[in-house]
Amino acid sequence: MAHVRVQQAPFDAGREIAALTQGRRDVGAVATFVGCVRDRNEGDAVSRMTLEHYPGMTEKALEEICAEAARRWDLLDTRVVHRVGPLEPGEAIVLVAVSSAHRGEAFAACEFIMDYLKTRAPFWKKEETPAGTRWVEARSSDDEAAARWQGGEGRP
Amino acid sequence: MAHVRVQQAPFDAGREIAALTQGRRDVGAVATFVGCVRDRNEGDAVSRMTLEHYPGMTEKALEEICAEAARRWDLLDTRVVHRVGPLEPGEAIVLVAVSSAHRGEAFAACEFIMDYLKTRAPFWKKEETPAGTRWVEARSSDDEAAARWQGGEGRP
Amino acid sequence: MLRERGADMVTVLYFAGLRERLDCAREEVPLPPGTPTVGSVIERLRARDGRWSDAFAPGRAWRVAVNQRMADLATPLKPGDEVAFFPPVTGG
Amino acid sequence: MLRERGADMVTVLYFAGLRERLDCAREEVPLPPGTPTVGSVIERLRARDGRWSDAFAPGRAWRVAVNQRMADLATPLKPGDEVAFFPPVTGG
Repeated sequence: MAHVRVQQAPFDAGREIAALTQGRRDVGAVATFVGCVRDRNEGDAVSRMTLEHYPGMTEKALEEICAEAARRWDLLDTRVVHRVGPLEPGEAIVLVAVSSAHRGEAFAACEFIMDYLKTRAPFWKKEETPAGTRWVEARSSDDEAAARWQGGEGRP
Repeated sequence: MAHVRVQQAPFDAGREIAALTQGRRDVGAVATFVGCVRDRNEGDAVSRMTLEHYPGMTEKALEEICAEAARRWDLLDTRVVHRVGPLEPGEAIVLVAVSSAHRGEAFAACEFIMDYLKTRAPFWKKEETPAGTRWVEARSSDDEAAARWQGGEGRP
Repeated sequence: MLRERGADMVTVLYFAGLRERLDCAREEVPLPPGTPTVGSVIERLRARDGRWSDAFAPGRAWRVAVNQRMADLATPLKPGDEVAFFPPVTGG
Repeated sequence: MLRERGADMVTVLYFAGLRERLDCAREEVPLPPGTPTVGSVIERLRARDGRWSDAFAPGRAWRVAVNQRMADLATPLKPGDEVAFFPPVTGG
Protein backbone atom coordinates (compact mmCIF):
# COMPACT_ATOMS: atom_id res chain seq x y z
CA MET A 1 0.00 0.00 0.00
CA ALA A 2 2.79 2.46 0.90
CA HIS A 3 4.90 4.03 -1.86
CA VAL A 4 8.59 3.89 -0.83
CA ARG A 5 11.59 5.13 -2.83
CA VAL A 6 15.27 5.28 -1.94
CA GLN A 7 17.13 7.37 -4.52
CA GLN A 8 20.04 9.70 -5.17
CA ALA A 9 18.01 12.17 -7.23
CA PRO A 10 16.16 15.10 -5.64
CA PHE A 11 12.36 14.81 -5.18
CA ASP A 12 9.56 17.39 -5.58
CA ALA A 13 7.49 17.66 -2.39
CA GLY A 14 4.62 19.28 -4.30
CA ARG A 15 4.43 16.36 -6.72
CA GLU A 16 4.52 13.81 -3.88
CA ILE A 17 1.64 15.58 -2.13
CA ALA A 18 -0.28 15.85 -5.40
CA ALA A 19 0.13 12.10 -5.87
CA LEU A 20 -1.85 11.61 -2.64
CA THR A 21 -4.75 13.88 -3.62
CA GLN A 22 -4.94 13.74 -7.46
CA GLY A 23 -8.34 12.55 -8.62
CA ARG A 24 -9.46 11.64 -5.07
CA ARG A 25 -12.41 13.10 -3.14
CA ASP A 26 -12.01 11.08 0.05
CA VAL A 27 -8.79 12.70 1.29
CA GLY A 28 -9.43 15.26 4.02
CA ALA A 29 -5.90 15.62 5.40
CA VAL A 30 -2.33 15.34 4.14
CA ALA A 31 0.50 15.66 6.68
CA THR A 32 3.97 15.96 5.16
CA PHE A 33 7.46 16.14 6.64
CA VAL A 34 10.57 17.18 4.74
CA GLY A 35 14.00 16.79 6.37
CA CYS A 36 16.87 18.90 5.02
CA VAL A 37 20.67 19.06 5.39
CA ARG A 38 21.64 21.87 7.78
CA ASP A 39 24.95 23.70 7.57
CA ARG A 40 25.52 23.12 11.30
CA ASN A 41 25.42 20.05 13.54
CA GLU A 42 26.51 19.64 17.14
CA GLY A 43 28.06 23.12 16.97
CA ASP A 44 30.24 22.42 13.94
CA ALA A 45 29.86 23.76 10.43
CA VAL A 46 28.83 21.08 7.92
CA SER A 47 29.92 21.58 4.32
CA ARG A 48 28.55 18.31 2.94
CA MET A 49 26.72 15.17 4.01
CA THR A 50 26.91 11.70 2.48
CA LEU A 51 24.14 9.17 3.13
CA GLU A 52 25.06 5.45 3.14
CA HIS A 53 22.32 2.81 3.15
CA TYR A 54 21.79 -0.96 3.08
CA PRO A 55 20.34 -1.65 -0.38
CA GLY A 56 17.36 -3.99 -0.09
CA MET A 57 16.90 -3.72 3.64
CA THR A 58 16.28 0.02 3.55
CA GLU A 59 13.20 -0.30 1.37
CA LYS A 60 11.90 -3.26 3.43
CA ALA A 61 12.45 -1.36 6.69
CA LEU A 62 10.57 1.70 5.39
CA GLU A 63 7.72 -0.46 4.06
CA GLU A 64 7.45 -2.25 7.40
CA ILE A 65 7.32 1.08 9.27
CA CYS A 66 4.56 2.34 6.94
CA ALA A 67 2.65 -0.93 7.42
CA GLU A 68 2.87 -0.51 11.19
CA ALA A 69 1.54 3.06 10.85
CA ALA A 70 -1.37 1.76 8.74
CA ARG A 71 -2.11 -0.81 11.46
CA ARG A 72 -2.23 1.89 14.12
CA TRP A 73 -4.15 4.61 12.25
CA ASP A 74 -6.91 4.77 9.70
CA LEU A 75 -4.80 5.97 6.74
CA LEU A 76 -5.58 6.32 3.05
CA ASP A 77 -2.04 6.45 1.59
CA THR A 78 1.59 6.82 2.60
CA ARG A 79 4.66 7.97 0.64
CA VAL A 80 8.28 7.93 1.84
CA VAL A 81 11.22 9.14 -0.26
CA HIS A 82 14.74 9.02 1.20
CA ARG A 83 17.81 10.20 -0.68
CA VAL A 84 21.28 8.65 -0.51
CA GLY A 85 24.71 9.73 -1.67
CA PRO A 86 26.30 13.19 -1.40
CA LEU A 87 24.06 16.11 -0.34
CA GLU A 88 24.79 19.80 0.23
CA PRO A 89 23.36 21.96 3.05
CA GLY A 90 19.91 23.19 2.03
CA GLU A 91 19.09 20.04 0.08
CA ALA A 92 16.16 17.82 1.06
CA ILE A 93 17.06 14.39 2.49
CA VAL A 94 13.70 12.74 3.24
CA LEU A 95 10.00 13.17 2.68
CA VAL A 96 7.16 11.44 4.55
CA ALA A 97 3.63 12.21 3.34
CA VAL A 98 0.50 10.62 4.81
CA SER A 99 -3.15 11.07 3.76
CA SER A 100 -6.27 10.31 5.77
CA ALA A 101 -9.84 11.49 6.23
CA HIS A 102 -8.99 13.63 9.30
CA ARG A 103 -5.88 15.48 10.43
CA GLY A 104 -5.29 13.67 13.75
CA GLU A 105 -4.38 10.37 12.08
CA ALA A 106 -2.27 12.03 9.37
CA PHE A 107 -0.22 14.06 11.87
CA ALA A 108 0.33 11.13 14.26
CA ALA A 109 1.27 8.67 11.51
CA CYS A 110 3.63 11.13 9.80
CA GLU A 111 5.49 11.80 13.04
CA PHE A 112 5.48 8.10 13.94
CA ILE A 113 7.02 7.16 10.58
CA MET A 114 9.75 9.80 10.96
CA ASP A 115 10.54 8.76 14.56
CA TYR A 116 10.75 5.07 13.61
CA LEU A 117 12.67 5.78 10.42
CA LYS A 118 15.28 7.63 12.46
CA THR A 119 15.95 4.60 14.65
CA ARG A 120 15.10 1.57 12.52
CA ALA A 121 15.83 2.28 8.84
CA PRO A 122 19.43 1.43 7.89
CA PHE A 123 20.85 4.79 6.80
CA TRP A 124 24.04 6.41 8.07
CA LYS A 125 25.13 10.02 7.71
CA LYS A 126 28.73 11.08 7.20
CA GLU A 127 29.50 14.80 7.63
CA GLU A 128 32.34 16.91 6.32
CA THR A 129 33.26 19.55 8.91
CA PRO A 130 36.28 21.89 9.27
CA ALA A 131 37.69 19.31 11.73
CA GLY A 132 37.43 16.58 9.08
CA THR A 133 34.94 13.91 8.05
CA ARG A 134 32.92 12.07 10.74
CA TRP A 135 30.04 9.64 11.04
CA VAL A 136 27.03 11.26 12.69
CA GLU A 137 26.30 9.74 16.10
CA ALA A 138 22.79 8.44 16.79
CA ARG A 139 20.94 10.88 19.07
CA SER A 140 19.37 9.73 22.33
CA SER A 141 16.61 12.27 21.58
CA ASP A 142 15.73 10.17 18.54
CA ASP A 143 15.58 7.02 20.67
CA GLU A 144 13.33 8.84 23.12
CA ALA A 145 11.13 10.10 20.28
CA ALA A 146 10.71 6.54 19.00
CA ALA A 147 10.11 5.21 22.51
CA ARG A 148 7.03 7.44 22.82
CA TRP A 149 5.24 5.17 20.39
CA GLN A 150 6.38 1.96 22.04
CA GLY A 151 3.17 1.25 23.83
CA GLY A 152 1.55 0.57 20.46
CA GLU A 153 -1.02 3.24 21.24
CA GLY A 154 -2.23 5.81 18.72
CA ARG A 155 -1.41 9.24 20.12
CA PRO A 156 2.14 9.99 21.24
CA MET B 1 7.31 36.90 10.82
CA ALA B 2 4.51 34.56 9.67
CA HIS B 3 3.28 34.69 6.08
CA VAL B 4 -0.54 34.55 6.09
CA ARG B 5 -2.85 34.66 3.05
CA VAL B 6 -6.62 34.35 2.79
CA GLN B 7 -7.63 33.91 -0.86
CA GLN B 8 -10.12 32.40 -3.27
CA ALA B 9 -7.45 31.12 -5.68
CA PRO B 10 -5.87 27.66 -5.31
CA PHE B 11 -2.33 27.44 -3.84
CA ASP B 12 0.63 25.20 -4.71
CA ALA B 13 1.85 23.26 -1.67
CA GLY B 14 5.21 22.60 -3.32
CA ARG B 15 5.80 26.31 -3.86
CA GLU B 16 4.82 27.15 -0.29
CA ILE B 17 7.28 24.55 1.05
CA ALA B 18 9.99 25.80 -1.34
CA ALA B 19 9.45 29.31 0.00
CA LEU B 20 10.51 28.03 3.43
CA THR B 21 13.72 26.34 2.23
CA GLN B 22 14.86 28.31 -0.84
CA GLY B 23 18.36 29.69 -0.37
CA ARG B 24 18.47 28.67 3.32
CA ARG B 25 20.93 26.27 4.96
CA ASP B 26 19.60 26.50 8.52
CA VAL B 27 16.29 24.68 7.94
CA GLY B 28 16.39 21.07 9.13
CA ALA B 29 12.67 20.34 9.22
CA VAL B 30 9.51 21.44 7.39
CA ALA B 31 6.15 20.13 8.64
CA THR B 32 3.21 20.82 6.34
CA PHE B 33 -0.52 20.19 6.63
CA VAL B 34 -2.97 20.41 3.74
CA GLY B 35 -6.71 20.18 4.42
CA CYS B 36 -9.01 19.21 1.53
CA VAL B 37 -12.75 19.15 0.81
CA ARG B 38 -14.09 15.60 1.17
CA ASP B 39 -17.12 14.34 -0.72
CA ARG B 40 -18.66 13.07 2.53
CA ASN B 41 -19.34 14.65 5.93
CA GLU B 42 -21.35 13.30 8.86
CA GLY B 43 -22.54 10.47 6.64
CA ASP B 44 -23.95 12.72 3.89
CA ALA B 45 -22.58 13.24 0.39
CA VAL B 46 -21.13 16.72 -0.12
CA SER B 47 -21.24 18.11 -3.64
CA ARG B 48 -19.80 21.52 -2.86
CA MET B 49 -18.52 23.62 0.04
CA THR B 50 -18.54 27.40 0.40
CA LEU B 51 -16.20 29.10 2.88
CA GLU B 52 -17.34 32.39 4.46
CA HIS B 53 -14.90 34.48 6.46
CA TYR B 54 -14.62 37.76 8.37
CA PRO B 55 -12.38 39.96 6.19
CA GLY B 56 -9.74 41.65 8.32
CA MET B 57 -10.23 39.56 11.44
CA THR B 58 -9.35 36.30 9.70
CA GLU B 59 -5.85 37.45 8.81
CA LYS B 60 -5.32 38.92 12.29
CA ALA B 61 -6.54 35.72 13.96
CA LEU B 62 -4.19 33.57 11.85
CA GLU B 63 -1.25 35.89 12.50
CA GLU B 64 -1.95 35.81 16.24
CA ILE B 65 -2.08 31.98 16.21
CA CYS B 66 1.25 31.85 14.34
CA ALA B 67 2.77 34.33 16.81
CA GLU B 68 1.64 32.13 19.71
CA ALA B 69 3.24 29.10 18.01
CA ALA B 70 6.49 31.06 17.63
CA ARG B 71 6.34 31.94 21.33
CA ARG B 72 5.98 28.27 22.29
CA TRP B 73 8.48 26.68 19.88
CA ASP B 74 11.80 27.62 18.34
CA LEU B 75 10.59 28.16 14.78
CA LEU B 76 12.32 29.60 11.70
CA ASP B 77 9.26 30.43 9.54
CA THR B 78 5.52 29.85 9.28
CA ARG B 79 3.14 30.03 6.31
CA VAL B 80 -0.66 29.72 6.42
CA VAL B 81 -2.88 29.89 3.33
CA HIS B 82 -6.66 29.53 3.72
CA ARG B 83 -9.06 29.63 0.80
CA VAL B 84 -12.56 31.12 0.82
CA GLY B 85 -15.50 30.99 -1.55
CA PRO B 86 -16.89 27.94 -3.40
CA LEU B 87 -14.78 24.74 -3.38
CA GLU B 88 -15.38 21.29 -4.90
CA PRO B 89 -14.57 17.95 -3.23
CA GLY B 90 -10.90 17.15 -3.82
CA GLU B 91 -9.82 20.79 -3.71
CA ALA B 92 -7.39 22.04 -1.05
CA ILE B 93 -8.85 24.38 1.59
CA VAL B 94 -5.93 25.23 3.87
CA LEU B 95 -2.16 24.86 4.13
CA VAL B 96 -0.02 25.28 7.25
CA ALA B 97 3.74 24.94 6.75
CA VAL B 98 6.28 25.40 9.56
CA SER B 99 10.10 25.27 9.37
CA SER B 100 12.56 24.75 12.20
CA ALA B 101 15.98 23.26 12.92
CA HIS B 102 14.51 19.96 14.22
CA ARG B 103 11.35 18.00 13.47
CA GLY B 104 9.83 18.00 16.98
CA GLU B 105 9.15 21.74 16.96
CA ALA B 106 7.91 21.76 13.37
CA PHE B 107 5.43 18.92 13.93
CA ALA B 108 4.10 20.33 17.22
CA ALA B 109 3.72 23.89 15.91
CA CYS B 110 2.05 22.73 12.67
CA GLU B 111 -0.53 20.69 14.57
CA PHE B 112 -0.99 23.47 17.15
CA ILE B 113 -1.71 26.04 14.42
CA MET B 114 -4.25 23.75 12.74
CA ASP B 115 -5.99 22.94 16.05
CA TYR B 116 -6.21 26.62 17.02
CA LEU B 117 -7.21 27.70 13.52
CA LYS B 118 -10.11 25.27 13.66
CA THR B 119 -11.54 26.87 16.80
CA ARG B 120 -10.36 30.50 16.70
CA ALA B 121 -10.09 31.72 13.11
CA PRO B 122 -13.39 33.18 11.82
CA PHE B 123 -14.25 30.89 8.90
CA TRP B 124 -17.56 29.07 8.38
CA LYS B 125 -18.27 26.19 6.02
CA LYS B 126 -21.54 25.77 4.17
CA GLU B 127 -22.15 22.37 2.53
CA GLU B 128 -24.41 21.35 -0.31
CA THR B 129 -25.77 17.86 0.32
CA PRO B 130 -28.60 15.85 -1.26
CA ALA B 131 -30.78 16.97 1.68
CA GLY B 132 -30.03 20.63 0.88
CA THR B 133 -27.56 23.29 1.95
CA ARG B 134 -26.42 23.46 5.60
CA TRP B 135 -23.89 25.23 7.76
CA VAL B 136 -21.30 22.81 9.11
CA GLU B 137 -21.55 22.42 12.88
CA ALA B 138 -18.43 22.97 14.98
CA ARG B 139 -17.05 19.60 16.19
CA SER B 140 -16.42 18.88 19.86
CA SER B 141 -13.41 16.86 18.67
CA ASP B 142 -11.93 20.12 17.38
CA ASP B 143 -12.54 21.81 20.74
CA GLU B 144 -10.85 18.87 22.46
CA ALA B 145 -7.92 19.02 20.03
CA ALA B 146 -7.43 22.71 20.80
CA ALA B 147 -7.82 22.10 24.54
CA ARG B 148 -4.78 19.80 24.47
CA TRP B 149 -2.59 22.87 24.03
CA GLN B 150 -4.35 24.92 26.67
CA GLY B 151 -1.74 24.44 29.33
CA GLY B 152 0.65 26.57 27.29
CA GLU B 153 3.11 23.68 27.24
CA GLY B 154 5.07 22.60 24.17
CA ARG B 155 4.16 19.02 23.44
CA PRO B 156 0.47 18.02 23.13
CA MET C 1 -36.77 52.21 17.09
CA LEU C 2 -36.08 55.94 16.92
CA ARG C 3 -32.32 56.51 16.72
CA GLU C 4 -31.32 58.76 19.60
CA ARG C 5 -29.62 61.69 17.88
CA GLY C 6 -25.97 61.89 18.93
CA ALA C 7 -26.27 58.69 21.01
CA ASP C 8 -23.06 56.65 21.11
CA MET C 9 -23.26 53.77 18.63
CA VAL C 10 -21.39 50.54 17.97
CA THR C 11 -21.29 48.76 14.63
CA VAL C 12 -22.66 45.24 14.94
CA LEU C 13 -21.89 42.58 12.32
CA TYR C 14 -23.49 39.14 11.96
CA PHE C 15 -21.89 36.21 10.08
CA ALA C 16 -22.79 32.84 8.56
CA GLY C 17 -25.88 31.09 9.96
CA LEU C 18 -26.53 33.87 12.44
CA ARG C 19 -26.71 36.48 9.65
CA GLU C 20 -29.17 34.27 7.75
CA ARG C 21 -31.32 33.60 10.84
CA LEU C 22 -31.53 37.32 11.65
CA ASP C 23 -31.62 38.36 7.99
CA CYS C 24 -29.24 41.13 8.97
CA ALA C 25 -25.52 41.49 8.14
CA ARG C 26 -24.78 44.82 9.77
CA GLU C 27 -26.41 47.48 11.89
CA GLU C 28 -25.62 50.40 14.19
CA VAL C 29 -26.73 49.82 17.79
CA PRO C 30 -26.86 52.56 20.44
CA LEU C 31 -24.70 51.81 23.45
CA PRO C 32 -26.65 51.39 26.70
CA PRO C 33 -25.76 54.05 29.29
CA GLY C 34 -23.25 53.37 32.11
CA THR C 35 -20.30 51.05 31.48
CA PRO C 36 -21.54 49.18 28.40
CA THR C 37 -20.24 45.65 27.71
CA VAL C 38 -20.99 43.01 25.10
CA GLY C 39 -23.42 41.54 27.65
CA SER C 40 -25.45 44.75 27.84
CA VAL C 41 -25.71 44.90 24.04
CA ILE C 42 -26.91 41.29 24.01
CA GLU C 43 -29.65 42.22 26.50
CA ARG C 44 -30.81 44.93 24.08
CA LEU C 45 -30.85 42.55 21.13
CA ARG C 46 -32.75 39.91 23.14
CA ALA C 47 -35.41 42.51 23.94
CA ARG C 48 -36.33 42.65 20.26
CA ASP C 49 -38.80 40.37 18.43
CA GLY C 50 -38.75 36.55 18.20
CA ARG C 51 -35.88 36.14 15.72
CA TRP C 52 -33.47 38.04 17.97
CA SER C 53 -34.58 36.66 21.34
CA ASP C 54 -34.45 33.19 19.78
CA ALA C 55 -31.00 33.62 18.16
CA PHE C 56 -29.48 34.79 21.45
CA ALA C 57 -31.56 32.60 23.76
CA PRO C 58 -29.61 31.02 26.65
CA GLY C 59 -27.94 27.79 25.53
CA ARG C 60 -27.49 28.99 21.94
CA ALA C 61 -23.86 28.57 20.77
CA TRP C 62 -22.43 31.83 19.45
CA ARG C 63 -19.12 33.71 19.67
CA VAL C 64 -18.31 37.41 19.76
CA ALA C 65 -15.36 39.52 18.61
CA VAL C 66 -14.72 43.16 19.44
CA ASN C 67 -12.56 45.15 17.02
CA GLN C 68 -11.65 41.88 15.32
CA ARG C 69 -10.34 40.14 18.42
CA MET C 70 -12.17 37.27 20.17
CA ALA C 71 -14.11 38.67 23.11
CA ASP C 72 -16.76 37.61 25.66
CA LEU C 73 -19.79 38.95 27.53
CA ALA C 74 -17.67 40.99 29.91
CA THR C 75 -15.67 42.77 27.22
CA PRO C 76 -16.23 46.54 27.65
CA LEU C 77 -17.45 48.61 24.67
CA LYS C 78 -16.92 52.22 23.62
CA PRO C 79 -18.53 54.28 20.85
CA GLY C 80 -17.36 53.27 17.37
CA ASP C 81 -16.32 49.76 18.36
CA GLU C 82 -16.95 46.95 15.85
CA VAL C 83 -18.79 44.05 17.49
CA ALA C 84 -19.26 40.82 15.54
CA PHE C 85 -21.53 37.92 16.50
CA PHE C 86 -21.14 34.55 14.76
CA PRO C 87 -21.63 30.79 15.22
CA PRO C 88 -18.69 28.69 16.47
CA VAL C 89 -16.10 28.75 13.66
CA THR C 90 -15.62 25.80 11.30
CA GLY C 91 -12.62 26.66 9.11
CA GLY C 92 -9.50 24.65 8.25
CA MET D 1 41.83 -19.48 8.79
CA LEU D 2 41.43 -22.55 6.64
CA ARG D 3 37.89 -22.62 5.26
CA GLU D 4 36.32 -25.90 6.38
CA ARG D 5 35.32 -27.53 3.14
CA GLY D 6 31.56 -27.87 2.94
CA ALA D 7 31.16 -26.09 6.31
CA ASP D 8 27.91 -24.15 6.59
CA MET D 9 28.54 -20.44 5.98
CA VAL D 10 26.70 -17.19 6.53
CA THR D 11 27.33 -14.00 4.60
CA VAL D 12 28.35 -11.18 6.94
CA LEU D 13 28.09 -7.53 5.86
CA TYR D 14 29.50 -4.49 7.64
CA PHE D 15 28.25 -0.91 7.09
CA ALA D 16 29.28 2.69 7.71
CA GLY D 17 31.77 3.35 10.52
CA LEU D 18 31.98 -0.35 11.39
CA ARG D 19 33.03 -1.28 7.83
CA GLU D 20 35.73 1.42 7.94
CA ARG D 21 36.97 0.38 11.39
CA LEU D 22 37.23 -3.28 10.31
CA ASP D 23 38.30 -2.39 6.77
CA CYS D 24 35.94 -5.13 5.65
CA ALA D 25 32.59 -4.77 3.83
CA ARG D 26 31.67 -8.42 3.35
CA GLU D 27 32.89 -11.90 4.23
CA GLU D 28 31.73 -15.50 4.52
CA VAL D 29 31.84 -16.83 8.07
CA PRO D 30 31.47 -20.51 8.98
CA LEU D 31 28.57 -21.21 11.31
CA PRO D 32 29.60 -22.55 14.69
CA PRO D 33 28.24 -26.08 15.35
CA GLY D 34 25.09 -26.67 17.42
CA THR D 35 22.26 -24.15 17.26
CA PRO D 36 24.09 -21.10 15.93
CA THR D 37 22.79 -17.62 16.77
CA VAL D 38 23.98 -14.09 16.07
CA GLY D 39 25.58 -14.23 19.52
CA SER D 40 27.72 -17.25 18.63
CA VAL D 41 28.95 -15.53 15.45
CA ILE D 42 29.86 -12.46 17.51
CA GLU D 43 31.96 -14.66 19.81
CA ARG D 44 33.87 -15.93 16.77
CA LEU D 45 34.49 -12.39 15.48
CA ARG D 46 35.63 -11.21 18.91
CA ALA D 47 38.15 -14.02 18.99
CA ARG D 48 40.00 -12.43 16.06
CA ASP D 49 42.69 -9.73 16.27
CA GLY D 50 42.45 -6.29 17.97
CA ARG D 51 40.28 -4.51 15.35
CA TRP D 52 37.53 -7.13 15.70
CA SER D 53 37.64 -7.62 19.47
CA ASP D 54 37.69 -3.85 19.84
CA ALA D 55 34.82 -3.21 17.41
CA PHE D 56 32.59 -5.72 19.19
CA ALA D 57 33.88 -5.08 22.72
CA PRO D 58 31.17 -4.97 25.41
CA GLY D 59 29.61 -1.52 25.62
CA ARG D 60 30.17 -0.79 21.93
CA ALA D 61 26.93 0.38 20.26
CA TRP D 62 26.09 -1.70 17.20
CA ARG D 63 23.00 -3.22 15.64
CA VAL D 64 22.42 -6.42 13.69
CA ALA D 65 20.00 -7.50 10.95
CA VAL D 66 19.41 -11.03 9.70
CA ASN D 67 18.09 -11.46 6.16
CA GLN D 68 17.42 -7.73 6.13
CA ARG D 69 15.23 -7.63 9.22
CA MET D 70 16.37 -6.10 12.53
CA ALA D 71 17.58 -8.88 14.81
CA ASP D 72 19.40 -9.39 18.12
CA LEU D 73 21.94 -11.67 19.79
CA ALA D 74 19.42 -14.45 20.23
CA THR D 75 18.29 -14.57 16.61
CA PRO D 76 18.98 -18.10 15.27
CA LEU D 77 21.05 -18.53 12.08
CA LYS D 78 21.04 -21.12 9.31
CA PRO D 79 23.45 -21.65 6.40
CA GLY D 80 23.16 -19.00 3.68
CA ASP D 81 21.67 -16.35 5.97
CA GLU D 82 22.72 -12.73 5.42
CA VAL D 83 23.89 -11.15 8.67
CA ALA D 84 24.61 -7.40 8.75
CA PHE D 85 26.39 -5.52 11.53
CA PHE D 86 26.21 -1.71 11.64
CA PRO D 87 26.33 1.30 13.96
CA PRO D 88 23.05 2.72 15.30
CA VAL D 89 21.28 4.22 12.27
CA THR D 90 21.22 7.97 11.62
CA GLY D 91 18.92 8.49 8.64
CA GLY D 92 16.00 10.89 8.10
